[in-house]
Amino acid sequence: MPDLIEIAKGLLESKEVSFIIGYTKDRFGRVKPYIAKSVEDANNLMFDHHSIHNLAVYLTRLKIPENGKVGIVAKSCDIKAIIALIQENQIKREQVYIIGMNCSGVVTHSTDEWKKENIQIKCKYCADKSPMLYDAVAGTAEPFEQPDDTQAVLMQKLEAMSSAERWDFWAKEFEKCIKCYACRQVCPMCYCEQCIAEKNQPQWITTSPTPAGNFSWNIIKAFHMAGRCVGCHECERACPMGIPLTLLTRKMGMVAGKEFNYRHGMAIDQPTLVGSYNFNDNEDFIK
Amino acid sequence: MKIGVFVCYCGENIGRTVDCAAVAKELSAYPGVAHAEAYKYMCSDPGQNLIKQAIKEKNLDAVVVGSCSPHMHEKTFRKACASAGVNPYMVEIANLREHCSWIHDDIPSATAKAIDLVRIAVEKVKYNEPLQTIQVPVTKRALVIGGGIAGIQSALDIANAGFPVVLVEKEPSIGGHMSQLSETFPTLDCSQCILTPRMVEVYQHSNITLLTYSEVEKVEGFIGNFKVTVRKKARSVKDEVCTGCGLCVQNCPIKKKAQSEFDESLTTRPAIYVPFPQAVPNIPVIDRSVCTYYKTGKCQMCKKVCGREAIDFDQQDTFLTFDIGAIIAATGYKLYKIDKKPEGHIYKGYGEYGYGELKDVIDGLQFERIASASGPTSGEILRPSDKKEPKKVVFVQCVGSRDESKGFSYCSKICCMYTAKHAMLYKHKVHDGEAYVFYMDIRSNGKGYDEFVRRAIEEDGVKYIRGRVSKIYEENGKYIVKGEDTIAGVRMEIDADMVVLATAMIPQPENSKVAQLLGIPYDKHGFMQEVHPKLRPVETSTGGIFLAGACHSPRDIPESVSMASAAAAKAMVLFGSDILEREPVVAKVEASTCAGCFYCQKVCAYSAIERKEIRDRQGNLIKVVAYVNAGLCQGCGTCNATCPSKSVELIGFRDEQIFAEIQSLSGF
Amino acid sequence: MKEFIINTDEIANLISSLPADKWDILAPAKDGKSFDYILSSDKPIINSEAPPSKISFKEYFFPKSETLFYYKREANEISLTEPKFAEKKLLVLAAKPCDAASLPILSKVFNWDYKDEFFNKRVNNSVIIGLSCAYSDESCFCTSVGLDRNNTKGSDIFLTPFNDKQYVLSVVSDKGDSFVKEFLPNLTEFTGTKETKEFIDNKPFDYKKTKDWIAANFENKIWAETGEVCIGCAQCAFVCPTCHCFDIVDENCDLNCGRRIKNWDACQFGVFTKHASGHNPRNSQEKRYRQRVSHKFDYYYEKFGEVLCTGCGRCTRGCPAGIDIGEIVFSISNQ
Amino acid sequence: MAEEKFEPKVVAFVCNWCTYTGADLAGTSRLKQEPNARLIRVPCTGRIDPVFVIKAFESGADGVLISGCHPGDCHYNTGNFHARRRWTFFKELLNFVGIDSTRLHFSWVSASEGKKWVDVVNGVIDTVREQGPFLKYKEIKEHDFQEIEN
Repeated sequence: MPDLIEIAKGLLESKEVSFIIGYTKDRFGRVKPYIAKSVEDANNLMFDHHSIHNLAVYLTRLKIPENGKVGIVAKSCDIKAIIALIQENQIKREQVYIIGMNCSGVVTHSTDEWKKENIQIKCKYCADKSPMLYDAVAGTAEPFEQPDDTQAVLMQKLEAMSSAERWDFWAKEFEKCIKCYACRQVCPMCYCEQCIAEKNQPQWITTSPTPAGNFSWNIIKAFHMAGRCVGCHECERACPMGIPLTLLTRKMGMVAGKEFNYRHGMAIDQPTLVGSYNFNDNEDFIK
Repeated sequence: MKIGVFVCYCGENIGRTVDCAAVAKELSAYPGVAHAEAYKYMCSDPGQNLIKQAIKEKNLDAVVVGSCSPHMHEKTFRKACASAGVNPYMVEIANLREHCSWIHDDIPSATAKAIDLVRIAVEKVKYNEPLQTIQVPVTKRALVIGGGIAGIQSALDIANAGFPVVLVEKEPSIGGHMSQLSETFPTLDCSQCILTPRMVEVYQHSNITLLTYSEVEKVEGFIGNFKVTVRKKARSVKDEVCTGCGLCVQNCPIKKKAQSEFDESLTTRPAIYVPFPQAVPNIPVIDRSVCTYYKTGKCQMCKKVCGREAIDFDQQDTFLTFDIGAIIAATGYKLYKIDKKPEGHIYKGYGEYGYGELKDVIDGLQFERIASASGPTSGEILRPSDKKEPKKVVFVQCVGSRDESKGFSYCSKICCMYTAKHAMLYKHKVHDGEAYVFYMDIRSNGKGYDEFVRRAIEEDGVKYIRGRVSKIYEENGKYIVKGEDTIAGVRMEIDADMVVLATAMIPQPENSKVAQLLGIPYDKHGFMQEVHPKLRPVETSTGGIFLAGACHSPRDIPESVSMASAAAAKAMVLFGSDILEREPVVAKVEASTCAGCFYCQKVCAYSAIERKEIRDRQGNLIKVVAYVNAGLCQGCGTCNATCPSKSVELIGFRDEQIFAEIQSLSGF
Repeated sequence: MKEFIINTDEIANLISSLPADKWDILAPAKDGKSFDYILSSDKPIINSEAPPSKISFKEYFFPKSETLFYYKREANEISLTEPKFAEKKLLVLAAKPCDAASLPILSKVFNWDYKDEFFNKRVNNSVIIGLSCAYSDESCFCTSVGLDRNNTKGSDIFLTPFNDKQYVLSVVSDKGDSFVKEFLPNLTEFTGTKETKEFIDNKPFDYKKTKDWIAANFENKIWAETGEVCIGCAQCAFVCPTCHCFDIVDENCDLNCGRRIKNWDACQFGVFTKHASGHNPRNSQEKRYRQRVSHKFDYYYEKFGEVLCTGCGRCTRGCPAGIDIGEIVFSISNQ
Repeated sequence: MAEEKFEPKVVAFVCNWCTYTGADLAGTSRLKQEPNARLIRVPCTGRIDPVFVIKAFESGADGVLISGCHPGDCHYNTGNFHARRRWTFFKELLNFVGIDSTRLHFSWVSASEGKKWVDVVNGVIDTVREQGPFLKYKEIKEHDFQEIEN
């Protein structure tokens, strides 16, 4: 199997892509997103357990010319985001060269040590450790010790609570929010040019980082992810206040799975859950 | 903004439980309200004059009327305000009657609620904007899809009114199923005798462009402004030079390979053929799937005998585009085929009736051909297998209809009548024959219909048995029809010579495809859907598209014809003016913030959302954004709610207006 | 400078002896993985080896959301009311030098023309007990911005670990002096010598040189290179002890009442500089990132004579895109 | 001090063609209802955005009702189908954060179901009344405005 750097060099040399979005290590060994624009740059590319960032976010943040093409290094969880972006008309399949990485799991924060406790919970449920849509594949997937799904335990605990207890749990979490919007900016599916939170005529979502404003922001953000979240957990990673945001998106994912047997970002020609309907959709909750 | 608030007592209807004067007084101090008063009947002329007067005296910009439901008098008050110089869309109605006074008894709480309702309307109207109706030019040309009796009727009506019509028929001839029928109930007049003149009239009509052997390929645009592309399938015969002499047909060496569609497979036809002698146009078509030339490159017999050099083996499909103002879908029906392996996986079929295996178990249209003077037996009742006269014939109704477990839940409506007709025709021709009819109920509700059925039973001696048939099988050269007489409570076994199944009417299989092309809804069976079952039965949810005949639901000839005339009338209403005025309640996209996710496009039921490229001056693509075709938009606002960035807004129900309404509730 | 010896028991006693109705206590506490400042009278964690908290303590002086006034409309009359200000004292215990130093820096911007009453009151009502720092990682660079692990800038009182149980307490300010006199009257004076570890800066830079380079390099590829990776969130600004931008908005409670509020804002947001016309002078992340660095190391220095940075490294540790401001300034100063 | 009976505030978002008209029919039929609901008319349930619900709670609603045409009856063909999917997610989400089905209600009420409308609206009001005022939401809202009343 060709090595990531070889693939990248070939692509940049032949000018098939104008740049490659990938990972590199800084001089202290910390892994960070990197944009390789030349064959020399390609030597700096790398991939390991610390390549946690979902680089698909850059596909909509960076300008890609109409007929241009860029390369991207992507784990299978990131590829779901790329597929979702294609499903949602944000990028064309032919505009992106996907270097799919066989992945052996990633840590939660880029400076974490590679050990069981630090592995992201999403890796436990990753049924697609090998890329499902790609133009080239690199790396090898090694079996690794599965992390404990502490989130599922918390989820069950929450579901067993009374509504009032759940409210109190979330009121405490949302109160922490400082409205830095890191959750939004890091999310590959939050590509709107103007977020609803920035629209002020009318101001549906109060901008203040106060309890009411934080509630409406976090709820509407989670709702906008309903049927669209690909489960990359980037929002929670980016949150400086440690709000368990993926509990909300995971809940939405569970509804999508249970009610509609749907997962977003699985096939580029799959109709999206939002925007389609079935005559026989469940309506038990409607009187 | 200066808002006028007018509270109506509606005689005592509102005044009895709502203290209207108190409402007006409370609102007169409300921010933004420049004038508030109550009056006995706001909708009356003096009431309207009060509004007009106040508009002029106080220079009002907007008006809120607290009265009956907006469904009653919104238009009245809009008109009144417009005449006094206030834009009609600067008027909001607070429903104080149906939603307040009529449903409450307690005066204080009803009055408090009335104040809230008026306040909601006042807050909304603050964010209203003057709107103009949308004016759309109308192309006065109709497209009729389907050349059966419904399509023919619509086309003739519109053409006779002086408007051009394009009539598209997918078969080589117009005429549809009616041309196959022998005689028609309840008068027993000859179907072809009444239909053929109409077909010829269509052909000769200077306002009608007839396109047979053609299909609608693409429909773009919107009411008054459709652009329709029609595929004219290659006939392999040049229609402009063919005289219809029929030499080619007579000389075609292929005689038996293809089953006649017109005769419902009871006979065969050549590779080059005219569906039936009275076909319009009388121009043959080559069935390339059986023609020797297309298989081996040899033969060309037709070409050799044609004196006009009309045969063109290399003819290609051609595409014609038309500007169309209104479209009438009249795509018709077909009969549910009930073989063991019926078409369409969702249907279970009726294998136990032996259709397709037992040669003399036939369906209604096949019987029509047998009974028809132009049919394979020249109207003599002879059974298909051995051409002998059947002495005992069983007719089975409701095969596939009213049977959710194996067929369809609906009633096919015409079978009761045509079965009575079939049995009667049989008895008229075979005097010593016995005719049995298995039925569930007899539904003969039409002018002269019940009398017709009674005549079959009482005068012609047709034996009606109320019950279902469980099985039909062959034994000793007879067809044993096992069933039950539920009135007598006995099992029945009839040894018949022939069985006629009244199979369900189903939409043409292309129906759903045509509906999709047109962007109109269809039901789970594939029948096209009207917009309102009572009051708008021939209109669809897409403006400018109307329905005629059995594409909508099972119906007989007079019903199809009247529906066709109704659809034609609807089209002509549209053609009655040069400009179409539409409500300005349509969605609008803010291109600067649109992220181009096109979820709005996905949720739009009207294909009203289009894609627009935004480029810089050098021509580089900046982004692709959504754009609302105001001609197609019906104003539901689903796009608005779906848009994550709120870049689509529904004019008249914009986010700001609804936000203001909700916020006004914070005090109540 | 007066110095005393204080042991852990005496610190615990101090906390329990402060009257709760007059004093709030803010101290780092262990919350999961990170040390965060928590308002509490529980056992604070005094650990000089602890990493900096995820978010600085600035919100206790410059809240993330602060009401400026309330308004109310009654029958077309509008009345205004001032928010009540809680006149409570605040003791910050075990502040990192890189946090404590932020207060004098912030004071400059909150007092150069308009005197920010709320901020000043909160600072005046507080006593900051700094703690010598024994932590460093790749993200720290306090020495490059003129601080160090024993820097007492911004502290009223400063603790230096002496042994397992004892700290050397240095009185730094008058406020600190009166606090010690009032609440710690019985401490033994310290006369020995303190030993502290030296801080090794991984990316030393000269902030004076940096300023000149930035001023001369408004257009430079380094901005584009950083900007293209920056995703435009405000994590860096909101965790920063010195970032102080805010946005003033009006918010309704219902149709007839509301308030004017001051909320944290950040120059990395696309809407930060967006004009009502739709025009946006900083219309790309590259320009926004340049603004952040320029403000910290050029404009602020130019105006107030010091950089708008304490080298705490929080923005780097928390950056979702792995951007290291220290590394950027290091490379700038070595150009 | 006599305790005043709690009267809930219910906001109902209804579609113009079915439920609003059904409510008109209830009025025409003089079917008595409790006076606690305030209707906001929109063209179609498809137009109702979850932010409306959040805003309604922020504005002091104790309960919210959303009502439109039965499946297949939508005046705009499919608006209610898209709405139904939206609500499936939204009600689960709200339930997950502590706003359960006693606060947020849904119904299909056609233009001919005046009686059903009355039953639905009274049922919602009674359920919400039983729950009492939505203090939890009022608390987070009032957090910002607690001083204004003084």
